[in-house]
Amino acid sequence: MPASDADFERGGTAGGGAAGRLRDTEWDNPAEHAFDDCLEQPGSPKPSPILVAHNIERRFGGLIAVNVDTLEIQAGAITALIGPNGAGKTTLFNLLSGFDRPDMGEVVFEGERVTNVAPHVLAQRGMVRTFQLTKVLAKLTVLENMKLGGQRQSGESMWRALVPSMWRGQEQALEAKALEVLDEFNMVHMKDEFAGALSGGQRKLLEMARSLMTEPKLIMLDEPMAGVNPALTQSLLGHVKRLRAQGISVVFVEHDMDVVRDISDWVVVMAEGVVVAEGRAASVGKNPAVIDAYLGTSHAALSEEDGNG
Amino acid sequence: MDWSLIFSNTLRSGITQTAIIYILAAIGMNLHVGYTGLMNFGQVGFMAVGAYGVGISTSYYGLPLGVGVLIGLLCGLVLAVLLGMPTLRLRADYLGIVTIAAAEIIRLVVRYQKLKDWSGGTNGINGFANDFQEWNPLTPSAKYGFELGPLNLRFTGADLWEMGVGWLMVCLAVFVMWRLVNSPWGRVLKSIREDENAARAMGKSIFRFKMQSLVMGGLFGSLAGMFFAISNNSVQPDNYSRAFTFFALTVAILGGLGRVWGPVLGGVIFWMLLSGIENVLREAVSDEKIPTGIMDGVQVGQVRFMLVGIGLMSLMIFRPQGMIGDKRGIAIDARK
Amino acid sequence: MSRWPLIGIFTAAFLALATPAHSDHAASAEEPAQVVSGKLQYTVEATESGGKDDRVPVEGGVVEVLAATLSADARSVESLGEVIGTGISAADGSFQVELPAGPGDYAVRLDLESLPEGVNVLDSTKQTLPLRIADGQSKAVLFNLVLGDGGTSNVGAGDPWYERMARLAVNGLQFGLIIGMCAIGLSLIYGTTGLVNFAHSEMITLGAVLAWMFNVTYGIPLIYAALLAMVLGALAGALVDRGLWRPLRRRNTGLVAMSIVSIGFGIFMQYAILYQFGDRPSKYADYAVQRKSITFGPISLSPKEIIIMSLSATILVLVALGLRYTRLGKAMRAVSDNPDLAASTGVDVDRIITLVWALGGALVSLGAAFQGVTETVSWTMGQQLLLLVFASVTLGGLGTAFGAMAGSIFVGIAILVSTVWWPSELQTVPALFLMIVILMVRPQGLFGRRERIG
Amino acid sequence: MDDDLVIHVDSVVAGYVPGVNILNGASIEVAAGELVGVLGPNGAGKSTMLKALFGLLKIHTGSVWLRGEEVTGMKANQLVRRGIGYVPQINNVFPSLTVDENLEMGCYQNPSSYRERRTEVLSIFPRLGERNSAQAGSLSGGERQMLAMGRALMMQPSVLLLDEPSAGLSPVLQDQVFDRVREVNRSGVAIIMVEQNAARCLQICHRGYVLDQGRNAYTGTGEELLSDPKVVELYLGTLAKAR
Repeated sequence: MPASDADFERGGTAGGGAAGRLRDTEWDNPAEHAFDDCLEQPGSPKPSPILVAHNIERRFGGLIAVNVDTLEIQAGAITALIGPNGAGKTTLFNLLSGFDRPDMGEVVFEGERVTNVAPHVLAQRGMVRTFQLTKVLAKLTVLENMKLGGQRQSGESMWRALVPSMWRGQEQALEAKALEVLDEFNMVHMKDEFAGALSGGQRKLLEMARSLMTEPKLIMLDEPMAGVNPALTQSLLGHVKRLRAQGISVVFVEHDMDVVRDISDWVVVMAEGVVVAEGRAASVGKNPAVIDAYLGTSHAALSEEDGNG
Repeated sequence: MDWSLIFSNTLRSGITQTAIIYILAAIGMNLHVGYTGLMNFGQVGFMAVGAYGVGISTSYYGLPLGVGVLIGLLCGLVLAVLLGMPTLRLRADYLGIVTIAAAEIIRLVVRYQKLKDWSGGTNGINGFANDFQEWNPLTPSAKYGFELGPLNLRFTGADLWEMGVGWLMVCLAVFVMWRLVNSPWGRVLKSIREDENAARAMGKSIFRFKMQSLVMGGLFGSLAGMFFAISNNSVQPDNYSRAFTFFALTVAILGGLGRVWGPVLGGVIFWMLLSGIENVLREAVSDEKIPTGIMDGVQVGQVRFMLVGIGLMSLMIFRPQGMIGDKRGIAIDARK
Repeated sequence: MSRWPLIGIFTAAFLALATPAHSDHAASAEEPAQVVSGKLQYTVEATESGGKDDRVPVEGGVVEVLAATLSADARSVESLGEVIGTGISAADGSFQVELPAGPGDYAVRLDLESLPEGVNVLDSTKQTLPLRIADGQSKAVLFNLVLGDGGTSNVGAGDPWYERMARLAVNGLQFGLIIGMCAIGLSLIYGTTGLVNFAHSEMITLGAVLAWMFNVTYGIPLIYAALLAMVLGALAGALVDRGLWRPLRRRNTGLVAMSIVSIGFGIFMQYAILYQFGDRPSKYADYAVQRKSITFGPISLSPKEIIIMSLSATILVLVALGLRYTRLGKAMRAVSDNPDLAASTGVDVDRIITLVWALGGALVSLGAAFQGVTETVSWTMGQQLLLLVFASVTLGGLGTAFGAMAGSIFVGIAILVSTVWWPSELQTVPALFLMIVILMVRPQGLFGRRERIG
Repeated sequence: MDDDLVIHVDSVVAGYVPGVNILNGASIEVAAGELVGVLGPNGAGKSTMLKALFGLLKIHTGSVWLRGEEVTGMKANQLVRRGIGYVPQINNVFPSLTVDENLEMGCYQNPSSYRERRTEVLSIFPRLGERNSAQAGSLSGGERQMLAMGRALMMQPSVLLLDEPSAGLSPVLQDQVFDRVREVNRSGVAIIMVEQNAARCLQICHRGYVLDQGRNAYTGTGEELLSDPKVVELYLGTLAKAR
């Protein structure tokens, strides 16, 4: 990907900032060539989409919050969703993950129609999401938060809950797995702390780690870097790349164009509820529609200079 | 002032049938309010259907008491499902209003005079639980117990039998609760209490867990209602009014919401406090230590309830975690 | 800061104890026997305007207590059973009948033959009165006797259904207007603070009891007594906000925790009122008797009913206009919309909320005084009305004052008109059921606006 | 205290939840007639700074001074009386009030000036005049932003606090908003503006503060900040670098 390499270079020359340091941790990118034949335009078809939205619309009163003709999300890749505040990114997230219902249109996940399927069913099928404002369960410990992510737990049946021998084995396996994942996130030492006592960044990490406990196929992150300090941002970015290396598809909403450029294989730009552009990070930044809707004219001039220099 | 009488009465109140009824009802509310975050303010409705379930099935349909008890539990289950199906998606405060209204509807219907032959109307149903007294292995009229210095802890055989069965049920309920809340099932309930959407995103069916919690807590409520009915050998519709729920809620909060032993401790302390205050005041009034211009014998009971109100307020404001709660783990966050 | 709630509680407790006590408590300290008591006296209407009605005791009047079936609200007798006890009035007109059978529904019948010549029951349908006895309760009954011919009440069962319905609709309108007066406070408080105030029932009772105290204990004419109650109700509302709710808001107490606090406060207030007022339902000294009535077609209204309806309608319209057009009303609506933003535009949000409490307290007190005129004043009247008030507020959309008014009138009329087909004993059931359904399918109420999510 | 300062926020520590502070000792100084930008990454405490300054959030330690008078812990309505206007980022109109009623709320403390101020505000935002009787809840995003600004201007503030006034607006409207902000500032109103659009904001601001984790990270004139590679790299995004 020559375009993003160029970005890396630039980040590096600017004084070893965010993008430069990330190269220390290398993860394979199985999606490196997935988009080679994709047209850089709204609604462009992908070689193997995991999630497809057709013609979905959501209104609040008279306001059309989301109106997306076609959107395909490539499996095994990192897709970024960007756009100005109020563009409908979070609403689209809610529609795709079942937390809100579209007024019309359909959502297809892994080839099956999942419109109006309850969010917990989608989660069970492997589509898990995080929230812009972290939703850690403050009065549960970190470990309990993690164990909540376990699927098909027989101890979660009310009757079997009464007989511990019926679920103890599964619970121990779940705990071992939770500790394993916590270890990857360097959080084992705080496993018995109440989640409410964690800092904002640690909550983001916990939420991401907890999502992994559901063994997702597609993970949707709503502003994962918001409110996270720069040091932790590095670690979060590394984790996202590792997910991709493990074959998990990632969709995320983000404001920071640096982050978007660094980790995304594909970028979807929304404005006023509509997808206005799709493409690789480097070319999206030069797309007049994006400049008009999101980056603003002053940024356009900057990008020009950037390209020349 | 007869302090020996005061102490004896106070101590007895903490362990007699009334305390047991409130403890059972509060255990159910603890599961709803404390563990799941469901604001069920209509627990008395579950008690009423339990009590009427056993009362009507035994008196009107002539079924044996044991079958009646099963029917009482079944009524609690049906009410929970009927109430839960449409309402579990409501916000906490809306759910509170709806459950109060549902309990009120139940009370109005069972006391409806045209259904007198069936539910006894305003007179209720009496004398349907004679079997229960007959199963008593003790001599009902004999006195059992002991006197320890000034303390008189003697109970009639009838009372002792009822208390024994009652406390057995409390132990059973606590055991079930202990198993439930320390299981993965309980973990999901707590996560729903903290944040429904987080639990939903983790693949949990919020509706299923809330419904199960409503049913289980409702069953404890029905059990409380049946114990009330059977130990009194009578069901009176006007006993099942709103105030009962609120006192049971006070019991649950006093002990500590989200704690297995909370309702038991809360119930014992609540009734000892209530009875202690009443006995002291009564003695003071009859000794004319308090002039009748300020308070007479009838008003003692009223002052006692005024104190319950103040107690509930102060608990919620100053110690929402109750007696044995951990401030970090309290269910109703003062700052949520 | 945390001592403020306690100060509030103690102030309220002090107020409860400091007002002059009502004397008629049952004297015995032991479990009181179940007794029906009362006083037979007839009224000679004051000849001079401004003078009070004269009351003359009746000696030797015979009163019978019968087993009976009553309507749900215990306002009417549906059927009579056998005679359980009889009492004869003493020289001061007082009588007592013991009830060996305990709690239950009864009817009390006055033997007209036993009355002195020329003395009649004011309303001939009120010769037999309904009586509901709860456990351990003693009750008083009151017959309205007059010198001269009595009249009959209009609720005749034999009239055509449309006439009955028209009458019921008018009665329902009156009831609805009264509920509306009680509902605005609840709705505005919910709108501005988000608090579901379960103690609102006790604000209703307090208003009616205060009016009763001024009217009966101090002998102030009812109109002025009701106005005084309104002023005190407003003060009480403001005091409760300052002493209890404002400090809790400062502590960032959660809304659910606050509703539980309101339950506790309600229990306290209810028993404080019982402590002061006693458990006997009482009538006001004025307007218990009113013979003249004005007839429009099938509908005939007594002057007091006309006054109540026109006064409450006027006040509701004034409140609505005030909310719509005055600076204060706009500020109240602004605080309902968004308290932080209102503060940002220079509104003293705490002051507005206190004013809302005061307004709510004033309206609820007047509404309660009116309710006391049509029914009786008792320590449980707020509890009986609360769920209907909730139903009305929910119907109109929680937090919108206009919705609360519309919802109340709808509920009032629906409840009374439904008795044409529906047993009056269960007349509140449809309203409660409707409330449940509305909260489920349209939590914003029929007139509320749906909030945008996310 | 320096007498030239209109606003001086001194080492403020504040947060929403007990034990979790968003502001960790940040300071801001604003001179009369100055236009100051507050920048920084998400969660740096920019908006929290405005809320703490405006009395909407309890300050744990630190102080706020207005023209040499300490106003720490003073409530918002008292600050409005002293001439501070505030436009929040979201929920910045009263949805169930009409446009005119919203404007009226703007001069709540000085109702007699309503007519005169309304004429002036409508000359800046003519669109509001066309929709004067519509409920604010039915306005579009841009219209709401204009109404919010208009309402703040109704009270003739001497200091205006703007929380991301350009958020969610189309570029054309953003340009309009920035023009208006500059216009208002030139009329003598000191402005503190929190912005995501850092480059655009620094173009019109006299000075800028970059906050990070509730502390001051960098302070300087617009040019200084835009030419500091460290600032650009860490906080403003590379797009702003070339400036």
